[in-house]
Amino acid sequence: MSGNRAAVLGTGQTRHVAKREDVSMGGLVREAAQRALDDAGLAWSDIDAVVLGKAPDMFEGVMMPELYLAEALGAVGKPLIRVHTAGSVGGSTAVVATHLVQAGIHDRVLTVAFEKQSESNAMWALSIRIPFSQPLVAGAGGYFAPIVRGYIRKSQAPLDTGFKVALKDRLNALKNPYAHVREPDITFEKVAESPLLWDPIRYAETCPSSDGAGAMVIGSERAAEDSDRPVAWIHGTAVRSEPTMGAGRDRVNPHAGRECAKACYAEAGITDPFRQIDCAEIYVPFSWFEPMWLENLGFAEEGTGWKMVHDGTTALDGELPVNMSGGVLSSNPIGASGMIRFLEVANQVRGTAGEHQVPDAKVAMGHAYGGGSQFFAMWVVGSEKP
Amino acid sequence: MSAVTDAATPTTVLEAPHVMEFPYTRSTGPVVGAFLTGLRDRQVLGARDSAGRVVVPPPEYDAGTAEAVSAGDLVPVASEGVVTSWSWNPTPRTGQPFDRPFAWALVRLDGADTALLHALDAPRDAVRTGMRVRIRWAQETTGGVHDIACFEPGEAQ
Amino acid sequence: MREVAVVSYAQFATRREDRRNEVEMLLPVLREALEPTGLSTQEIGFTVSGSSDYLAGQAFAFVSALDAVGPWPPIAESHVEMDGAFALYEAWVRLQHGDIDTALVYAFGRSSPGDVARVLCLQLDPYLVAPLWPDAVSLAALQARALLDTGGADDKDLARVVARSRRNAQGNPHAQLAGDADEGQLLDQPLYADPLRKHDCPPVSDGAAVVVLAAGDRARELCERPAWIRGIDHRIEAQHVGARDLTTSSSTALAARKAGLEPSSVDLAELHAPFSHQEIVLTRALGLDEDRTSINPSGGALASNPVMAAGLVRIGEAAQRLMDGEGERAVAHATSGPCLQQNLLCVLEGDQ
Amino acid sequence: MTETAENDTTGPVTGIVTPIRLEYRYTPGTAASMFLRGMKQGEVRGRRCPSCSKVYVPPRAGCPMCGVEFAEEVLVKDTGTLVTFAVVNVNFANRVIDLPYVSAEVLFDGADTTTMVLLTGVPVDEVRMGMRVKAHWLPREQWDFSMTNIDHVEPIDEPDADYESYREHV
Repeated sequence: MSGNRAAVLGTGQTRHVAKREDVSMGGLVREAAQRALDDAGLAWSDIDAVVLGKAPDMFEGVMMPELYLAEALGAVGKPLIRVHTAGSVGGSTAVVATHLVQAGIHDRVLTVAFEKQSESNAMWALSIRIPFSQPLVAGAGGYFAPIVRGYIRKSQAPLDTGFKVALKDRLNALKNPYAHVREPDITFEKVAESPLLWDPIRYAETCPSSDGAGAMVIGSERAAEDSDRPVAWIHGTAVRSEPTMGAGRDRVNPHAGRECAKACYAEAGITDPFRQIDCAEIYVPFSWFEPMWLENLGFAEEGTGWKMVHDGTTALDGELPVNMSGGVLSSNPIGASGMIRFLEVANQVRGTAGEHQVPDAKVAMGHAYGGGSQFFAMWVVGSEKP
Repeated sequence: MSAVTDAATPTTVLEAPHVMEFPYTRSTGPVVGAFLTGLRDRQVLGARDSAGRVVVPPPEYDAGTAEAVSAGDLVPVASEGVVTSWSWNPTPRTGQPFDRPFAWALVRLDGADTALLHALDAPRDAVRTGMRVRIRWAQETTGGVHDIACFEPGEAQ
Repeated sequence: MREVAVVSYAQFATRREDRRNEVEMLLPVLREALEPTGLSTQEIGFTVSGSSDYLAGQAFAFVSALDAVGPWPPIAESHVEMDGAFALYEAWVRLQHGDIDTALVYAFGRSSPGDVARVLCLQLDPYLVAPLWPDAVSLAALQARALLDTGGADDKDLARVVARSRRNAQGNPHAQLAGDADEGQLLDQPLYADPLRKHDCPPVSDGAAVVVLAAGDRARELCERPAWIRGIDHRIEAQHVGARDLTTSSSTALAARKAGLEPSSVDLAELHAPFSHQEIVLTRALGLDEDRTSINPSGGALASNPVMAAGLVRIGEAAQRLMDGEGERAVAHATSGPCLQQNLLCVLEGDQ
Repeated sequence: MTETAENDTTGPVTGIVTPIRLEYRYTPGTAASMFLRGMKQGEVRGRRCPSCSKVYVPPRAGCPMCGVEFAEEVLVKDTGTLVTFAVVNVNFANRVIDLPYVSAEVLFDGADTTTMVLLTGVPVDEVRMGMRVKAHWLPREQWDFSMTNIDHVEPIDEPDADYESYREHV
């Protein structure tokens, strides 16, 4: 732990859907924020500062939207910070909010992340053609599919590994009232027979494009002790970055991810993550990233993460449940996706996760990544004071 | 595409036009939607805030208390009012209400306590802070801020 | 609070830069800022930057800019889609934890590729205001008129601000606009965005700035005369310009109070006022006395305005003067949003 | 450039369309310009890092691993090794190529970074990591300041590269 103690006092999220046509952007962030306040038993006047996270401004066509959102975020007259670290932003945003409390500056910080992708089209925004550049990359899948192929080659993983991850996450999503993709009749065969978009990635192995928001109230030790609600103590946080295009950079098992996990565990006093961590929400936008990140995060030896998928270790009733909420594969409001990972594990250790609660979860990890697998944000939360 | 030579280095640096264009589809939510529905009906709505001010356009959330404003509580204000500030725009830009030099104005509509921003169609030497202006409605209103074509000098008709 | 100081500062000479891209602007500035500290990227405890995708016209502009840092082995790093001054705030917060002693802050922005006054329209309420495309110059001019209408300032006051900026900028090698214009000559210029003249508006600038922060004894090791941050705070107002009192800046006054500013003790102030009248609004909101305090000794944002870096430049310029022994106490200010919507105050003190 | 309501004309307004068009003058910077001028002449130019000696293609302003500016310019070959790839079966509004196509990451001989290019001349199900490929250039009169002067790469009659020789680029 670094600095003063901090804890999650409350969380909130929207029901993630393809298009939230009933609300403005202000209404969307507000819905998650209000739920977090209600969950924490707090009022708007209890909040000292606000930290907002969001992926590229082009998704909504609003430059630095936190300016326009000041009233919706209840931030008028308060400090308001806007974080943008690509796909990892939801996690990084929670870390910045945590820092404000750990630094002893504020007692209660509201942190919110959102994306309203239906205002534009994520595929368009991610594929804006820059002059002189190669127009070949077809969205995020086009970038990540060759990396997945690299993982399969390196690990010799069975080709159905990704299907199993997708099936698990889709089934988990059915227990999560906020999840976007709900397919009650999903089967292994349906995943395996879904269209091949970016070979080796099939349609059912990809994340949706969602409108949604997530929010948390992060409080000081004093605020946590004043609260009559269950809290999640923040045991460790870390962020790490590395360059996109570095020669010889390992994109399958990025150094920055390993370093980030190491730093986060060190702060949380974790020496054996597989034994000490009860469950995890990991940023998996394409199914194959579950085994890749299991290795990157030190839950499995390099080249063996796929085995934990096949033997059911990461299932909801497994030894290390992963993405109990259905994960990014089931809901992906890009800028919020990292924060949803973070708040879902906070709920797990608070015992408030609902139907997808892991019994007796005491220590849990939230993870986010972004860019070309180069930006990482993580935290470990626990039911006990660190 | 073009190439410009810079004397400072032997490198010829390239340059090309780059356009970012997208028709964003925005859902308005109840309060903005009610305001725009009002405009379509040639009616301006405001919201009474926690300080007792009638704010136009109505905010979705109160700046003072952060509480949600209810679309049902919006109140009509007049279509005419007074200029509280203005500026002259000598170089109209793409998308602005006029493609010739024009005035921007902040107008406090009668019944409101705050000012609404829009273009003012009046000769430069006629524009004054404190002048009375009215809304010139678009010939066809569709439920957008362009339903107000601009302000123009005078009282409502 | 833990003592944190600016120990090094460098900036790219602002101008319309049509050769280098963002990484190419940043590289030499990063080196220049790190060199006197002897620190490498890997030795820095935390790195954080500020920039805007919309200025560059491409999503993830900050991603390639990170290449300039050489973040290998991987570093602890973050980014705010805000002026670099807010990145510095984040770094200052991180240094309060006590487990790291140094931070690297950078910001960059190229305003010249697009029409920056029009690009900034996208900051406005996307439903009710942005569709009218009210450009940043027009909005600032509305604010200027509101100020002039109160009778508390006239166009001679605006000209005085500009003349001083140009004069001061003569001593700033990074400034874009400098000169010896007198107030009368300035007032002879035609009105542009009435009530503003062209010289009341900022130049279109491209630039980058880098600040190195260090805490406690580490600061004294790295710098002979660190510029200590005695207080830092920022506050935001609601956005709609028609619902705000544009003749004052309540968020600036509040941030100054929270940052512990004592106006009568300030030797120099670097105020992020892209438009001349905004300097007057800010000076008054802060309670600064021009006879006591040197305002914008660098020339300020009227002399060069690299959007997204201009606020960090204010902190850097103020700190550099303290490091050079040109004063004991300074205040630096950064702003964001239309008509001074969001404001950050940083109170600095030279090493005693 | 006005917004238009998405609604019928009688019910409450629930949505608007706000078109946004921004125009920029884009410069790729000095390093990329050097590369693109090479392309215009049918050359693949890279830059070598003075610190780690790696050759970047296309070159960037500086070495992202070392944080130093590049100095030496080097020519690399237009033959190379297919390091990894995706078979793309989905198209985008701004990109229309016949499907499926192979998006290949190629390590050109003499380079230390991979470049994404289109691969043709081989059935999709026969594409494999390690294949040796060569650039197929557009006709000389079509050359522009663009990477797309290399229209695609095609397999050449050489044995596949040993996996260990390109493993670190996968």
